[in-house]
Amino acid sequence: MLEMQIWFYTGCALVILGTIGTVIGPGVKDPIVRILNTEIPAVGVSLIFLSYNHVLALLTFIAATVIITLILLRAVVRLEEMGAEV
Amino acid sequence: MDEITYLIYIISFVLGSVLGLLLSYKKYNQPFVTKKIDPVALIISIAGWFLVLNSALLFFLPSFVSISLGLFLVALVLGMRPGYGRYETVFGILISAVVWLALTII
Amino acid sequence: MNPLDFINLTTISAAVMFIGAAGIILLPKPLDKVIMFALLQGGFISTIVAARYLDVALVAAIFDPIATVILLMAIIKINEIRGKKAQEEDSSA
Amino acid sequence: MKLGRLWNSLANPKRIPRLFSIILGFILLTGFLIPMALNDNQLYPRPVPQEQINQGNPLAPYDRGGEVLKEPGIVISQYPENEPNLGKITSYLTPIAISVKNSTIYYGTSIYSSPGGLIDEILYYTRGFDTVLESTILMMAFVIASWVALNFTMRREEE
Amino acid sequence: MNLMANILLNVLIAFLIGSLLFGLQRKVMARIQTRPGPPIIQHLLHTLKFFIKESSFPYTAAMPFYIAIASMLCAIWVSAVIVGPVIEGSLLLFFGIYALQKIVEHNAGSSSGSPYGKLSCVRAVFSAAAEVPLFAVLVIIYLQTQTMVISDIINYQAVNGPLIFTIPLAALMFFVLILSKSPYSPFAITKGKDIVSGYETEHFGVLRGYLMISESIAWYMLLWVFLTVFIGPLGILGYLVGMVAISVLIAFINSITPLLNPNHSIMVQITFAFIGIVGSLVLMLVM
Amino acid sequence: MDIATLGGQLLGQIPLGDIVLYLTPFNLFMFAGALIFTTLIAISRTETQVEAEFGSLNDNEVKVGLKEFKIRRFLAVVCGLATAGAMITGDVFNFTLLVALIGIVNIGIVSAVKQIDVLNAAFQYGLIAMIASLPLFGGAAIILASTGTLSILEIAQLSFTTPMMFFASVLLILGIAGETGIAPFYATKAEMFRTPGSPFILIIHLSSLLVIVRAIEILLIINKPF
Amino acid sequence: MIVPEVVPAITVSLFLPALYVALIVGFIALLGISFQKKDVHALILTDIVGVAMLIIVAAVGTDLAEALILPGLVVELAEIMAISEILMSREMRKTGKKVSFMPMPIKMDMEILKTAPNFLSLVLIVYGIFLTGFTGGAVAGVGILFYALARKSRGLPFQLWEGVSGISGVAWCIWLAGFLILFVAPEIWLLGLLMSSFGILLKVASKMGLIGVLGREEFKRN
Repeated sequence: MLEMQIWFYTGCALVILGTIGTVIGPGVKDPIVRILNTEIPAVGVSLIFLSYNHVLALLTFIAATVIITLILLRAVVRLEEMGAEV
Repeated sequence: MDEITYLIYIISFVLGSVLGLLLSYKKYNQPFVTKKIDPVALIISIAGWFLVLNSALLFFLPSFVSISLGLFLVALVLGMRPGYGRYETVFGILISAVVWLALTII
Repeated sequence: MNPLDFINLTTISAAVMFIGAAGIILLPKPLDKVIMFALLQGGFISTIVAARYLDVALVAAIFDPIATVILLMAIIKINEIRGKKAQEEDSSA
Repeated sequence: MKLGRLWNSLANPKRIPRLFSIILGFILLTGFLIPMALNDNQLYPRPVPQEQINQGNPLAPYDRGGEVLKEPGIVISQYPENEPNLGKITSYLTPIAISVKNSTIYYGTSIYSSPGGLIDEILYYTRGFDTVLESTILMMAFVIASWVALNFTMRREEE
Repeated sequence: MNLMANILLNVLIAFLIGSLLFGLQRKVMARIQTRPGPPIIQHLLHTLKFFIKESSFPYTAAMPFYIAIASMLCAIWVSAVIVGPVIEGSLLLFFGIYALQKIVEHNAGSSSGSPYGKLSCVRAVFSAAAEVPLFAVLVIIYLQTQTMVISDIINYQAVNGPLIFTIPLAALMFFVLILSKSPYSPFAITKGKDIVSGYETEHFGVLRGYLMISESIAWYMLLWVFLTVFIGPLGILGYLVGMVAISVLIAFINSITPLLNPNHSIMVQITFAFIGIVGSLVLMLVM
Repeated sequence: MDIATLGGQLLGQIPLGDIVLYLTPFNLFMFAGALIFTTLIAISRTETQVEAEFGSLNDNEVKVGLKEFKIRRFLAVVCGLATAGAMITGDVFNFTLLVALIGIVNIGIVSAVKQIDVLNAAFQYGLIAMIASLPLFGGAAIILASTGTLSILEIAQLSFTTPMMFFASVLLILGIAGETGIAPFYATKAEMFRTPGSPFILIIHLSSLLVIVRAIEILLIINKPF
Repeated sequence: MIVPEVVPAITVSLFLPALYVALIVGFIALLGISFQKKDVHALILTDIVGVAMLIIVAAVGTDLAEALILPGLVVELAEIMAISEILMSREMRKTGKKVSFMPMPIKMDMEILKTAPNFLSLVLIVYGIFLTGFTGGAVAGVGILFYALARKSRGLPFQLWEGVSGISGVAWCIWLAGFLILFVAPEIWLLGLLMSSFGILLKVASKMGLIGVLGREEFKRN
């Protein structure tokens, strides 16, 4: 039981930390940095899933995170390439 | 059955208005005469309003017949072309209202 | 209770994850962040191992390098674009 | 007139998401003032986390009982009367899954994600309509994205 | 009485009274602005006139759609009459009808391809933002009477007195809604004269006739709902007097107010809705 | 029973496992309305917008191209079907999913156009739709947590409303408002209506209005004020 | 008893902390969005809003909750995908710039891109097929995606893409047929089950793979 609680609260802490980091962390004016920071909440959520034993959801979530990251990076790179100010 | 009666009232009102409009264009050719009372219209109006408001007095007619007839006559005056039929209507309402009040209060 | 009992896979991986997270947030350069991200992922995978779901750990371990590669490629590409832009501005100025 | 200015500026599309998100944020905060608790009388409850893996169950954490093609597993669903085969999908394992099950105890997740298993039961059988919708959502999003990509962002030079 | 006959009767009454009320309204407005004004019958004649005019369709229109949408508006308001006076069904259904009507109204504008219709369409979407919250008044009625079925609401009022005294702010909200649907009202941004005739600009002949018929029925139905759910059980004479009174009141308001700019119109209505909803809820909690 | 006082007598049910669709006159009317409009859209062509050009006496015609027409019609029909489904579904989560589908398809219908302003509005609307998925699914999940069921028919038989359910329904209504772009958020939507293609745009508006009416029914069922 | 009658006490006790975390996260992210001037940053932050949603759903802690997480994930993914595409389309029209189709070749000789793709992708795809369903689809999809991303075989023609889209449409129909079988003919539920699983697998995987095609065009076009 203790292990599960450790995972759960670690997950909670990571999610909150990561969110704060993403919103007001240093250097988040750069979209790449911001996307990298969103990985922390993703890992935190994975831990919460794990502590509830939502393992299948966890598997799907890991795969989906990779894809979301790819999509966002693609958008950022393309926009940068265009020189768009967004 | 209530609604059928009301439909008849409305239709007779509408028909009266249409007829009144047509007649008034035939009869009057000056636009918008303000201070002039047409005696024929006055009589029609008074008769119409009397029939509408005091249908109870005319015991020989079913009330819906007298009211629809009255509404037809009322509309004939009320529906005249702009500027006509206003004073007539007012007189009609006044007279028949006085009669109605007199009858109900006394 | 022996304090050393607290040193097991669970607590260590939690600590590793925290270090990784702090690193990602605080380090300024994207490439450093990617390295810290690998640390975070490592901690995460060992947590899954501590939960004894080996198949999940396996998949997470496969996805880890993929995510890293995607991030790296994006960073390299964007650096290239920015470098080129800076050059253009220099030459035009 | 200041109020009129304000009203005009609220109609700017760019401000709307910001406005919406700030209102939503504060409404979320009111959640702290409201007494909330999980009603423990839920559908499809699951055992204590980690319990099954601690027992060395090779189907952990998704073992819901039952025997393949013989005996349905245990599922507490909303309308059992609408579901004549309730629990059978939960207990179903493919031959490969059975062989995996016999060789190791650490692959429960994979086994229960292959055809049969609890999630398949909920996603395809008891709440099948939801899955129709969610795969439709996915399909629509991809139709939109690929259409935009094909016609605007990828092949611009042909225009 | 047989149901079909009843429906037909009610629809006819709704159409005729609606048109006459519109005519009356124009007359009153004209008198306030010291013009002679058209005869009361004018709006009805105007409607009938379109059925004997030639129908032509713009070549830019979205074809079956453009015709169907105008007839649809008629069908929708006829079904409103069925839900309302005929079977006294659920108010929620009436809400749904109002929503559908809103859509038809705005798409009648955009399907013609005319820039004026398009503008009117954009404004109609915009104004829906204000009118839908106003319609939330039905929820307040539900909270007060514990039912959405019109006949039950009438019974409730027969026992407990008219709702207009218990939830006056809701009545005010509904009144603003009626006001926004009346011609020449300060909120009638979809039909403002700056965009010719709004969504009706490109509808000629029979289609325009349909639109005008449904407008008349709509006016009658809105007043009917107002009188039914706020004043309580009334005889037909009561309805007539009430409708005339409200029409005249609205004519007064319309003749002395300017047309608001779209954003402001919306925000004024939303402000009313906000005050109405919050105020009625507070009143309900207090009382 | 609450459902009868809201939408009229219960006419029937369509059971699909745990998801039970139910029909009252209200649901049936809205369902039929959505379907009629969908058919209408499927058979219509689009209008041509004629605008005067600046600086010359010519007219400027804005048309919907064939490819654009096809994809937009497809999406519009899907949106119509989703709206029709949302009218009769009897499950909170199913309803939220249908609303989410409507949201994404609405974005799609306008994303296929070429005007920058319209694309901007579509993007902002998309942002709202994504933000709104938090209150939408979150609200449904909190309802599940507090009542232990998602079926509206079951919830209707509960005799109480906890503050938690009320909070959940506030979230739910915000989510629906965001996803379908109703009420104060029409400003983003109104911009999207400037593009040609009236039949397809109809469905955007139709879905949002019908869904909000249905949402009111569902929320009144969930929250029992008395 | 394998499955308890009610939710275990520990899950109940974790509900409130999880919900509060979700509320805090949602609040911070939403506040972040409301102060964001730039659209692309707002897009990135909505990702975190989705995270808060997932936590709320997960906190219920039943099998049903797990089944409900999957739609949430899918919706999130799908919307980000569509909206980012719209954003790019809008910016392209705004700047009016034709992004050169073949700009600067990337000089990237990462070892992992030469040796790993075949193996990693194969593992992922095989494993995804074994899993089936949404999870399998996502896993296999990432496999395809990574393969497409890393392989040098560029110029996957237009027709092929449409073909892949076609597969996913067919797969969707297979899944629908499976769904119907489960309700219309409960006797052959096993067939329905298998059809559903593999239909969804094919559908999700092929869709995910499409992103790879989009992505490869960005990252590897020398």
